[in-house]
Amino acid sequence: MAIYLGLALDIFSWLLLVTGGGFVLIGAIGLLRMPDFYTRLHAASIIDTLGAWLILLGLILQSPNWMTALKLIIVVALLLFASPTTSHVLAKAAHKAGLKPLLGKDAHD
Amino acid sequence: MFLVASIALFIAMAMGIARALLGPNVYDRILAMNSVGTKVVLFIALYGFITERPDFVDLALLYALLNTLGTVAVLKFVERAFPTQQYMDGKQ
Amino acid sequence: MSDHFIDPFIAQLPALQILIPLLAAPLCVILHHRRTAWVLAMIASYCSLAIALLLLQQTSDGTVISYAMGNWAPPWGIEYRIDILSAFVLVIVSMVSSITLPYALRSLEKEVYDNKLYLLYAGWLVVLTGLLGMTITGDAFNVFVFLEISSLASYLIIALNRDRRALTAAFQYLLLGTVGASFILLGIGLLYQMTGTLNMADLAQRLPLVSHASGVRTAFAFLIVGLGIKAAIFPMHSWLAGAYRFAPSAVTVFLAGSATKVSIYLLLRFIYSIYGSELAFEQLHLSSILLPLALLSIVIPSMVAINQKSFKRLLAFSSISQIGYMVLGIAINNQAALSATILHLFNHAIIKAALFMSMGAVFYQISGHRIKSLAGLGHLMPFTFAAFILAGLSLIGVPLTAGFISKWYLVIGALNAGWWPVAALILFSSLLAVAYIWKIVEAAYFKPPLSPNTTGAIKEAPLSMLLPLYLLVTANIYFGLNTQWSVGTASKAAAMLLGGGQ
Amino acid sequence: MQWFYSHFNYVLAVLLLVIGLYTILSSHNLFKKLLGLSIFQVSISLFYISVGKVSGGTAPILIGDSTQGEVLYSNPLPHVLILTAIVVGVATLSLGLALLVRIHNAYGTIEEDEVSAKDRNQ
Amino acid sequence: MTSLWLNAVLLIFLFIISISILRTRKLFSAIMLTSLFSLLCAAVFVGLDAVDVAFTEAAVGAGISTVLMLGALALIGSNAEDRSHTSTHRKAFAMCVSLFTGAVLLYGTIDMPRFGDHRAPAHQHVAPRYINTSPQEIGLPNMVTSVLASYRGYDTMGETLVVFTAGIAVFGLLGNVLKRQREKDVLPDVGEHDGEIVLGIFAKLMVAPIILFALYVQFHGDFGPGGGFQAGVIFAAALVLYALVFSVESLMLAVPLRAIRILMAAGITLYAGTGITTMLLGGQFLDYNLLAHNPVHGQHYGVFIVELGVGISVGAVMLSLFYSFMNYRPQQRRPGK
Repeated sequence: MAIYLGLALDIFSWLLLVTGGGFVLIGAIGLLRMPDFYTRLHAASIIDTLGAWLILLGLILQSPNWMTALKLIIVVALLLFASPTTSHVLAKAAHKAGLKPLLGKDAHD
Repeated sequence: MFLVASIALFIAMAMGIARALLGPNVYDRILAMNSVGTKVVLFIALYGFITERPDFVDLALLYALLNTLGTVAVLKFVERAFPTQQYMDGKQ
Repeated sequence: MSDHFIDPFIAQLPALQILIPLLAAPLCVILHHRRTAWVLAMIASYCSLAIALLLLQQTSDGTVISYAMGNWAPPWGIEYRIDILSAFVLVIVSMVSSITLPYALRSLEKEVYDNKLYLLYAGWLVVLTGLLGMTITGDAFNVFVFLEISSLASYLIIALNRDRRALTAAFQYLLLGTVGASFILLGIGLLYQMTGTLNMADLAQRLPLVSHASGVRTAFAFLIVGLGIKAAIFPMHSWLAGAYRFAPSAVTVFLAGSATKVSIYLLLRFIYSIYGSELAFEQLHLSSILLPLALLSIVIPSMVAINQKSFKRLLAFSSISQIGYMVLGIAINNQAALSATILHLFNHAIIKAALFMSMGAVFYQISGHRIKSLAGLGHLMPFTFAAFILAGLSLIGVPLTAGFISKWYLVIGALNAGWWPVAALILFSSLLAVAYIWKIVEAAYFKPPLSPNTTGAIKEAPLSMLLPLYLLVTANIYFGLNTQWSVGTASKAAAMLLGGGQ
Repeated sequence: MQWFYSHFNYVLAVLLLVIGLYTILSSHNLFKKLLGLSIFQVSISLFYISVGKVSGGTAPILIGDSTQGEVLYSNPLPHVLILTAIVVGVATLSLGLALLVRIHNAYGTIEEDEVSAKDRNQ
Repeated sequence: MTSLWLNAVLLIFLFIISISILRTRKLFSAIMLTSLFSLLCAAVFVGLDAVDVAFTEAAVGAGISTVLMLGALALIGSNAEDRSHTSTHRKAFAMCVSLFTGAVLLYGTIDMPRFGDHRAPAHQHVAPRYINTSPQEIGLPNMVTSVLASYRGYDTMGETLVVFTAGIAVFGLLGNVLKRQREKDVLPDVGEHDGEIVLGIFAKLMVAPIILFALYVQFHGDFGPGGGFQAGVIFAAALVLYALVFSVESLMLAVPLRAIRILMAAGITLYAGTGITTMLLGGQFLDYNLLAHNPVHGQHYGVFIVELGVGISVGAVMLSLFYSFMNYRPQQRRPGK
């Protein structure tokens, strides 16, 4: 039974790692290819953060001891706070400085 | 499996660096820097598992902290330094 | 006092040599008072001098003192290794600092903002710590650490001058100095890679086994260039003129008397004690590199010095050319020439310190360093200029002065090696020294004062500046007449280096 | 080619060193020179750390209570040395920046050639 | 083997970034890239097993250096550009010198043992003792800490002195912060500014955990990566975060400059004082064995105290650097000198 549980855990965490990697990749493509700053911010903040969480979650399932798992949970929590804060502040700073998003016709170029 | 994730991270990192180099404005650079920073955090966490020394997650924690601090510092600077319309620093 | 107390104290002397100035520096910062800081600096400096003299006395019979930091046996721990050469340099450095500090009190109060003075004295103590630390240590990496300590603090004490050009001078020094130190770091890294050790004595044993490796040669090149930058050997000298010219006068005196000397000492250490003269001179052909550098270093800066408009800059270029003499002694590589190099470390320290002191005293009165503005001052500041002339004679190498002795040994060394054109060049360069010293003397004595109403206020320098100056001038003459101690020590040190001994 | 693969780290360290040194020497901008100095110092760190690496080794922190000889550790000594060197680097950088700020305050520029032009006119 | 490939890719990233630092004209962008450079560099160090170095490089490069460079840039004008028009003459000279240096170094690496060779002389002579016996002699699992604080503890004292020197140097160069503070007797405006609520809450939430983390790094450095230097930097970083989001003045109320000045000196004094204590106990300088009856315990205490000294000095100096750059106000330019 324990063997099957371990195997299931392994498979699950690998699944998490791979999907996480995929999301990170998609986020990065968005960061590179999107047409203006605000859309790039979307790609980089939302998708990236999800990818990061998935990867860290996968790692938590693989941790050999509680201490490591705890530290990883702290990293996850930190990302939970930090990443929205930074994206928010970044967007606000850009907006306040007068950086205009691409709208309408330009956006389709 | 860790390796697959690392390779994904590396490709993502390369794209982030490309964005940081391309600009075209300071916010893009900051965003790219922050995003590459997150990927470095993930890579270090992963690397601990690849080399079977997962107790080095401390390092990832530190990176995550400093990455945030760095971004905040940069933003504060930008806010004060480029109040309006001076953010362009590259070719659009 | 019983031996019970004395013996442990004597055993701890090497550590105290560094610790006293090191601890005095933070104390200056905590107390935050300029006069107290000066008193602390004085105490620390004179204690170092006393300890250095005791160490020299202990090592003068050829004993080597080893002190293991943390009681970890070398090469695992860091070791202090004091032989007669390092003790001699310790004496030079702490002596220059001790003599300059009384002079510095008045001079610095005029040139540096009051509320920064305590930091300047703290920086001074850190420079002293760094220089002593580089000299005393037997560990190659430790040299780098203390090199950076002394450099960082000297950037500070140079930049504290009120003149804005001090800032750019310090910045240039910072850039070049860091590149030089990094080169040394790289050289040490390569040595470590090839031998697996950082201890100098251990390196000396292990290097011959891998002497053919390209890494060892490259390390040598990086070490020589790095130390060359730090010692301001000719093509790498550009930082020195600015730094000496714009530093506060007392700081110039201190640095001119000690910093480059320690770099030359390290050059000697790395060449003779680590690589060994056989590897350095026979396999790596060091002479053929150092000789042209030394000759260029002697002649070109002397010519540049003649054309200077600022007397501090003139003396700075003269320093570079004097460093050339020391390098020349290494290039000739025989007993007499090497003694001359080591002797000149001492003699040049007292000569240049005296020259910069007298000009600093002039600066104290006229607040400028253009040679033109010296006009007629010879009569208004008779003692200062008399001292300048005496020290200048010693720089030129007139008999009965200290400068003569080192040049004499250098010429003998060149002749022994059969290099008579080099000997002739040494004599020729003395003529150049006559020319630039004469330039100042002429301005001071043969030119009428610029305008009577401005010069009326100019008086002789205060006694606290004249006394250290005359102490140095007397030393210049004394060590020209009685050469037993200085030459004896230098030739013992040279024999030790050439004997390949540690 | 074999040599290149087995010395790749050193080659990259040398390349970074060249770039750093080139920046220091070629740029007139004092700030840029400091950035070049940082790259230069980092390249030396990289060099040292590469020397300390043992392939198949792991970070020099004892694993559990395993007995000696079973685990291959990388060399801790270069790490210690570079810790010191990094600290020295940041100390130099902060001092350089402080000087830079003062130079800008005194001259109104941080371009080397303009600074020396102002000195000459003085 | 795979880790080496990952490493090689990171190195190539570093190379690309360094080239673009060289080519970027806008100083702000160059600083961003330098920060990125250090971050990646730290990742390289992790890949080369140098976790402690990576820790430091991250704290220094991505943390303190970036903040300081931005602080300096703010003082010289944020839009500052590298306006240098380097003559081809000078470019050629620079190229020759740097390429020559590189070539010489490359020549030096020819005979080097291949990368990662465990038979290299560097791994044969001194290091084995650190690896094999330090866990028994010092009793600490982290060999880097053992070497740093005990075998080569004297070097580390020098390192602390370097940091201290940088502190007093920046203090000395960037004006008399102390006096102005007393004169102005500023009252901080601590209230959240318009729209800074998110960042404000974030900062308030983060400061205490970061300080906690700093303490963890300080005291756990014997067992895992970390130690006094890193802890000092992280501690300072927490306070810097607070000051950046709110105001420098409010931080200066909590940690006044006087305290910083004294702590800066106290750290190095604590370090050297430990050594003096061992001397008074009749041993060599920094011989921690004498601090307790059991030498291993003695080593433990010694390393602990010394690391604390480093932490105090470094934290205080980092804060003093930050204060100096933030509080510097350009003086009136006087004509001439």
